[in-house]
Amino acid sequence: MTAEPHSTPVLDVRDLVKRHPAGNRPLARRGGHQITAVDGVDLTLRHGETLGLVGESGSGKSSLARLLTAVDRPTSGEITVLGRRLDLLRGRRLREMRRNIQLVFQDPYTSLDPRMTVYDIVREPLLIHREVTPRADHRARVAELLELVGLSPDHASRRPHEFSGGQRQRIGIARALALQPGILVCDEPVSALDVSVQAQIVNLFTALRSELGISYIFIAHDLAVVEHVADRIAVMRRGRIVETGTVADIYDRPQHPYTQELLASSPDLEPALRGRAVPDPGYEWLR
Amino acid sequence: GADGVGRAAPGPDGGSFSIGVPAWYVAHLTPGRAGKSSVADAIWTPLTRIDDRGRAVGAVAQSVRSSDLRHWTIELRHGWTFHNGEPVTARSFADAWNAAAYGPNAMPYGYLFSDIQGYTDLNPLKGKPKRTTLSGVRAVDAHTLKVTLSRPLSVFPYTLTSTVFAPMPKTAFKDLAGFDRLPIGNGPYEVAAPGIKPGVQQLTLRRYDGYAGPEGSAARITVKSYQDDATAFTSFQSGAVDVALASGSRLAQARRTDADDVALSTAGGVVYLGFPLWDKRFRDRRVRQAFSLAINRHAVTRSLLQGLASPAAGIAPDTVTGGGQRACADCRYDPTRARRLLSEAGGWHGRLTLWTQADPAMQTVLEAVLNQLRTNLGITSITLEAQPTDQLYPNLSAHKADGPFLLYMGASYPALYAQAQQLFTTGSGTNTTGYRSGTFTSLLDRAAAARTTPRITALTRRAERTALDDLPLAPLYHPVTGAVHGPDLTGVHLDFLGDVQLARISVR
Amino acid sequence: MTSLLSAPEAASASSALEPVPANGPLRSLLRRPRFVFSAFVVVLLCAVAAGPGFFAGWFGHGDPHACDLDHSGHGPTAGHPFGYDIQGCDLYSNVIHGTRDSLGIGLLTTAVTLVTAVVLGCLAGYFGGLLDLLISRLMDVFFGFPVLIGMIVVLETFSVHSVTSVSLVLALFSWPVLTRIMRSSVLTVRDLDYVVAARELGAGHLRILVRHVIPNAIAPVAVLTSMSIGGVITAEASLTFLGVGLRAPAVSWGVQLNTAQQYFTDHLGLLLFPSLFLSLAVLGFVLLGDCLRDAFDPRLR
Amino acid sequence: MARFLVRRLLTMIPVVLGTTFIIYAAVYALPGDPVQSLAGPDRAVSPAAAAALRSHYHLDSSLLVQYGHYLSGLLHGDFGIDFGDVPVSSLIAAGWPVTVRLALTTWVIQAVAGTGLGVLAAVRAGRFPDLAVLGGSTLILAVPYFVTAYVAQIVFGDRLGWFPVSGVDAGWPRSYLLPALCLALLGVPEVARLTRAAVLENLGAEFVDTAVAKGAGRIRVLVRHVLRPSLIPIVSMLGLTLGTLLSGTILIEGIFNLPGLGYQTFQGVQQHNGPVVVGISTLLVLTFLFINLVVDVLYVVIDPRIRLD
Amino acid sequence: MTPSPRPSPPSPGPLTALPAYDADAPALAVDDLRVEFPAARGRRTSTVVDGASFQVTAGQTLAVVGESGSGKSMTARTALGILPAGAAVRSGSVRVHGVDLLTLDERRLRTVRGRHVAMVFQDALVALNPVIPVGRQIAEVFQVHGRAGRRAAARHAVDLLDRVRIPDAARRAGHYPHQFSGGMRQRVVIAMALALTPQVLIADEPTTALDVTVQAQILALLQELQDEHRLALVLVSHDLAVVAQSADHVAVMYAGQVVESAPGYELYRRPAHPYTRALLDAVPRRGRRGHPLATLPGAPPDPARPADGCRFRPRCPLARAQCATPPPVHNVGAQHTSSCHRWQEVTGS
Ligand SMILES: Nc1ncnc2c1ncn2[C@@H]1O[C@H](COP(=O)(O)OP(=O)(O)OP(=O)(O)O)[C@@H](O)[C@H]1O
Ligand SMILES: Nc1ncnc2c1ncn2[C@@H]1O[C@H](COP(=O)(O)OP(=O)(O)OP(=O)(O)O)[C@@H](O)[C@H]1O
Ligand SMILES: [Mg+2]
Ligand SMILES: [Mg+2]
Repeated sequence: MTAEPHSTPVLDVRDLVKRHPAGNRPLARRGGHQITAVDGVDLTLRHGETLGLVGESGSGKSSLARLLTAVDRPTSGEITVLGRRLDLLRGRRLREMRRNIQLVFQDPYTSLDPRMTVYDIVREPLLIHREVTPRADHRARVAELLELVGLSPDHASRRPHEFSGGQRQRIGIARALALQPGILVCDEPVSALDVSVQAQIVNLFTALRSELGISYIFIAHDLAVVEHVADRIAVMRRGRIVETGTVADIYDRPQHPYTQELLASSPDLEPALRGRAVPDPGYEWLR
Repeated sequence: GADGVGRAAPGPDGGSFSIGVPAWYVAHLTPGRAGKSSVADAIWTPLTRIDDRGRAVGAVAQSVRSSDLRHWTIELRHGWTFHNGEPVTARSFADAWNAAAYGPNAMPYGYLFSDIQGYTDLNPLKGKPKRTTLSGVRAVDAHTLKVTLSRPLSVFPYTLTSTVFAPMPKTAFKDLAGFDRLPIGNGPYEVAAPGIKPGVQQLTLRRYDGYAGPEGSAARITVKSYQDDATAFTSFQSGAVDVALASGSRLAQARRTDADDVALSTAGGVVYLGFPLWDKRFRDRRVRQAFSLAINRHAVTRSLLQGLASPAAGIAPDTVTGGGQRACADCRYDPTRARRLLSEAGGWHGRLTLWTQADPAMQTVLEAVLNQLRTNLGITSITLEAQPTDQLYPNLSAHKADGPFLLYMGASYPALYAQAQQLFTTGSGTNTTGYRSGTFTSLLDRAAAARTTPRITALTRRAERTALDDLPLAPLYHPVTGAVHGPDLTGVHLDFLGDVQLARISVR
Repeated sequence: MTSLLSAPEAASASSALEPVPANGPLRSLLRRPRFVFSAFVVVLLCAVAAGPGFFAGWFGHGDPHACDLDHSGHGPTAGHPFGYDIQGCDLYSNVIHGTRDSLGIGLLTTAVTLVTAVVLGCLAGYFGGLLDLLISRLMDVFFGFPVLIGMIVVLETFSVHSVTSVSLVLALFSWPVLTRIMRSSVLTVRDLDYVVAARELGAGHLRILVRHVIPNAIAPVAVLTSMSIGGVITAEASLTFLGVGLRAPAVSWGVQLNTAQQYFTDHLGLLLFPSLFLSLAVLGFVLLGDCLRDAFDPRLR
Repeated sequence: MARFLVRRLLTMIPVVLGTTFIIYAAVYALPGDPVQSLAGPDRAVSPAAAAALRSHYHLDSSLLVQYGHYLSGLLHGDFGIDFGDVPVSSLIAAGWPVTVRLALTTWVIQAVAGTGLGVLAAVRAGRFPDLAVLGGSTLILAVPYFVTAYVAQIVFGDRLGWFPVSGVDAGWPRSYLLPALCLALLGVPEVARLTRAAVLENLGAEFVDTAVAKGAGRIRVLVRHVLRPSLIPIVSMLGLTLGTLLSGTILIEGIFNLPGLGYQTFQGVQQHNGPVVVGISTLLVLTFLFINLVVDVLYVVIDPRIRLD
Repeated sequence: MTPSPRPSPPSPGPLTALPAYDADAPALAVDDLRVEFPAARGRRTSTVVDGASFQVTAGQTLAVVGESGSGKSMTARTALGILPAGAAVRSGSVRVHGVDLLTLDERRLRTVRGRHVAMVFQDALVALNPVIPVGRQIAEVFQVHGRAGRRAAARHAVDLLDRVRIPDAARRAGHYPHQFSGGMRQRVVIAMALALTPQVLIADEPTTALDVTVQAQILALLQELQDEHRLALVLVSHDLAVVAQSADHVAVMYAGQVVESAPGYELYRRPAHPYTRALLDAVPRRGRRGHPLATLPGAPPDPARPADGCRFRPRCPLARAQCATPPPVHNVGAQHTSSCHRWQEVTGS
């Protein structure tokens, strides 16, 4: 049911640059100081692949994610999605294209319309792309999506501010999943989740990948999670991708000093668990 | 609430006081532009004036005589000077009149000279005028002025009472616009510098000590202009001015509270309901009669106007020479007869629109009229149309108004003749109804050519009766105007047009 | 793990979603005394406007046009609870009959203004660029334009002084204010993350505007609108004062207030009673606006 | 931003030209006869005199010719004359300071009272202060402001004598306070309710909690963290009111007898005097353009997330 | 870490002047806290914090972990008296050195907030005022407590930004929140909370958006403050590794209740509540690629319809009839408590 994984590139990025005006006085002249958030990034994402994107805070991961999903326009560079130049698309073409590439926003608070109920938020993509789900099934589909991300369908009539941080993040994930996009760009999708819900979401992503062949770009700080979900990893620093490789490559043979530092500073649970009085029964006991 | 600024101050020299006036009183001060106002009266003294019995008597003029009522010889008194000391001569009059009548000078009151021979040369309908002086005006010597009219006019001495016919000194003609703001007059008061200035709302008048006529009482008068009559009245109440004009409910209120300090006078004019004679629905006299009979004039004057008007049965009140006649038989209240007459004439069909000028007081009265017409004549579909005068008058003269109109007509001098002439003569710009009558015209022409005042009056009265018999308009009432003043002022009187005579007011 | 593959099938399997209560806001509104009060006032006024004859006859003859100058300005008597106006007509029935035109003008003007403001404000604020330039400069022209002349010219051109024409003229000169306010709040909303998120989902401009931008940007305009109904009714009085408003024998609160202005020192009732009704209308609409605002404020629910 | 400013300033030229033309045309199209208005109500002007008056004030030429004449005068710094032959420039010079003083006084009152009451109403939403502001607004809205003005004049000017009844003799601020208060009444409810709504919107925001968590005082939280981010609609409104105050003081100027531009405009309209009306309006349009420019720039200052171009 | 000029430690404020003040009492003690969203139109009362208790002494770190939506943030906010609109405290106390903050009046509370007890909110973007440059927002802390003039406050703000590793701090201080990345905002919020070196810091997921290198630096910074100023830290976190590294004591929350509380090492070694165990099992571990992660079936209870008895019962593999009664707090070990009827089975003892 899935095409030969990891063969055809679904997303291809060449020499992507994004600069933000960085005047701190609103009246300052244009063309003054600028912050280069993304600085000549080349990237390829293949079908059914998960690309983990890690890097320093402020290194441009979110900026890159927003460029890849055409939320922001690049200052220069090319983005090719499913063979089409995303950065050149406009209007209706672009809107249709968006069905294939979705973004889970880093900030779960501001990316949800405060005046809409969760039901409306999650249903909105279905209304925009009517071909995805017949109207009559919207209700059931929304319920299903909420359940998938571990939210109770009872929550459907509530508004975003009535949720905890992690719950909001899951609403955002449910919304992005509604369209069953071919490419999902997730900007720290699980950082606000406790480990058990995080596990549920990570498993969901993995299952979707194998069932639907979704390709992911997965931004995260938790190296263990990245290791778990990603096929390949790209390490970003100061707007550039400093190292790319398979999980094994990066984790076992990091080349770039920053990657090495990253791995070294990753907090490890092992020492704490090592002296566990109860031998680890595995997870079977919970089943 | 006084802040002292406007407080009357007695003094050995006569003291000073202040008066609040409508803004247009001090918009212009040149004779040809100012029109009739108490301020103009204080600054200018024309050839004749109206005495207390309503007759035209000499002011600057010693005598105004004519043998044929067309060629007039005017002898000037000696000793009159302008405020700058320049003697007032026949030339001063001739020059002033020429300037006022000369079209390109664009003096709004220039049309008052239209009876003088040569006026049309100065105001050709097309092109530039070829002459700059009126051929009918000639200064024979320093104190003799000869005037030729285009037709006999027995009331000519009356017309001369208007300040529009005042003289102007030589300096005036160098800069007419500047002179308008700081004029040098020949009246009992001179204008203190800087005169009128944009943004300055007051004007100071100083008694002119070289005045040859009866001297003004107060030494100084501060004239404050008000954009809104209500404000002038409130300012008076708070003590910011000593005298203010008042009308309507405010006047009624003042009369109730401190009647001693209120001066009243019935204005020398009439509020009438004119009929559009060009509209065929009003051709039938019975319709006009029905309208006139359906209006309860007493109710309007007593209840609505709180007694500040007297019901009219003629076109001029008795304060005007020849006025006060019950000339109009249908000017009474008889709703039964009104209804009968209307149905005899075929009843009323369609909409009725009543017109008037955009003025709250007039609109209120017209609304009462509307209610009475509806009740007494059973006309249900009536609307009211109020327009600014600059729209209303052109609409009337273009015969665009399609219903009766409520208007005020004031005599330009206190004679019945003036009213009759303005309202009923064919071709008169103020003959709003388009009335034409041979009988009336011949009677009025005879009055114009009559020699003695009683004769003029008698003929004019007959003319008035003739016209009101035809009922092109139904006189409704003669309004009462008034002035309120502080207790320390005496001599506040209103003239026939409802203006106070500033020179006569003295401070106790 | 539920399969995502066969969405419809999975849907039927999945637990039913608790129905999102329809009319949710309405039901919660009905429990508030403020809403009930204001809705009652507004409905009552509309009823009066629709059938003034029924209400006018409660105390006396109820004919606003039956007038007797002898009663001019008289105070309340039996059968005439508000007394008489300056023309000697029953003030109560006049005020009642004035409801129709006043409310008509208030509602029509406000509706036209609101729609224009929302549409143009959105266009200018959301799309920006040339569209913003054109709309904003057009507003500048209207701002600088002496309203007085504008109203006279336009009303004279219409030359009918009906509720519709007066409303349209009032709307013509009041849309720029609301439009500018709308534009300003659209400007603050249009780049917020949730709008960006909707765009990222592939929503069209219309959907973004209607579902996200307008609901989140309309509060200031809605507040002004709920007040402007009263403002418009009094503005009609000024128009009448200038001679371009409604004309007798039309009865409206504006016409009555305009007359009252000359006589209120002697006859306070002339001012009091129309103002009372006007206050009631203003209060009703403002409160209603408040309640609606609260009802749609996510945090207060 | 510089580009934005330059572009804005450039677009002002056509706007000003267009506006002056439209206004000129509107004055031209005003029904009624200017000459009649010169003559006074119960008089009629003879056709010859009327023609003379018309040609003196260029009323006889076509609209385009008149406007062209006006523009060419304008290029030489000549704003034309009114029907009293007074230069329009001196009319404006005399009236502008009065109007500006009145407008600014009113505006400050409106801004301070409006936002103050609005914040109060929002903070105490649903409780007494809120209801009091609501009730006050309702009453104010229900009485036409010219009526209020007359009442204020009688009560505070005459009976209590706190302020002069009319005129500008007592200078600023004494002469201007009463009219400004009356005029401000009109805008205070709007500003207050607008502020209330805007503040309510931000009152529950998380960053307000942050400020509270810092230990910031009530006032500081309200002003810097609640009001500041709510300012956009308020500033828009205040910008607009300043502009409309400058052009909309006709009735109040009349009632309080202030020699400002309102009266001049009114006269100009009544007399169909193109140069007067257009001269004053042009000034107002320019002021409006300027105010709106400032407000637009303020948007960016207030909320740095807003992009203008 | 470069020492930077910092304002002197806070002089004893009015808190110490209160009679209830006890320097030896725990820096923060939350006792039987209950927070509700009272029944509103068409909605039932939902109790989101239901009898939570924990305490932390000066110089120590208490980690609060738990299910998303279990009431951690609510508890944290309540401690500072900053509840969202509609929420109400039903019972309980929050004592700082013996002084119950919930009974203090608003004025007193103001002097406590920011100075004695500071808070890092969970979401950094909405916690920052969007229209004020971040530098000024930090400087404000000094100003409201009268600790520095405008200039000095601005300088301190830059220092603080520098300490939380914001590159080019001097220039960045003038930027607005939306110009920062998620992690940078989070650090700004941390800087703000640390400004006056409070005695108690409640940090709600302070490092979720930080990469591990920066996270390590921030944790080191906190550690340093604890050592120097005996800062008591309440650390709400999902990252069990971070918790393991830095917490002296851990409280596990589930459905508004603290279900287990234990010293850090003890919790990991001898979890005494099935939920804790489930959490530990769900942690993605290095080298376990390819296995699906262990998850907890079912959903947490709706705070509006709490099950009676043990809250975890519907999802608990060990649930028995006895679990229908509310479990008492069992002492599992030294300072180790668990609210499970069957804790012995869980610990395997
Ligand atoms: N709108 C903006 N204006 C100015 N600068 C910006 C803007 N958005 C991002 N930046 C800057 O761009 C850089 C990259 O930001 P980005 O959000 O992409 O980082 P990130 O890798 O996602 O970091 P984090 O892990 O902390 O979220 C940062 O220095 C940030 O300050
Ligand atoms: N305004 C509200 N109305 C009703 N329920 C609310 C409201 N705000 C929060 N809740 C509920 O309160 C509970 C506790 O929320 P809280 O934010 O404390 O969770 P949390 O433990 O911090 O979760 P997370 O780890 O996801 O941030 C959640 O179930 C949430 O749905
Ligand atoms: Mg990011
Ligand atoms: Mg939380």
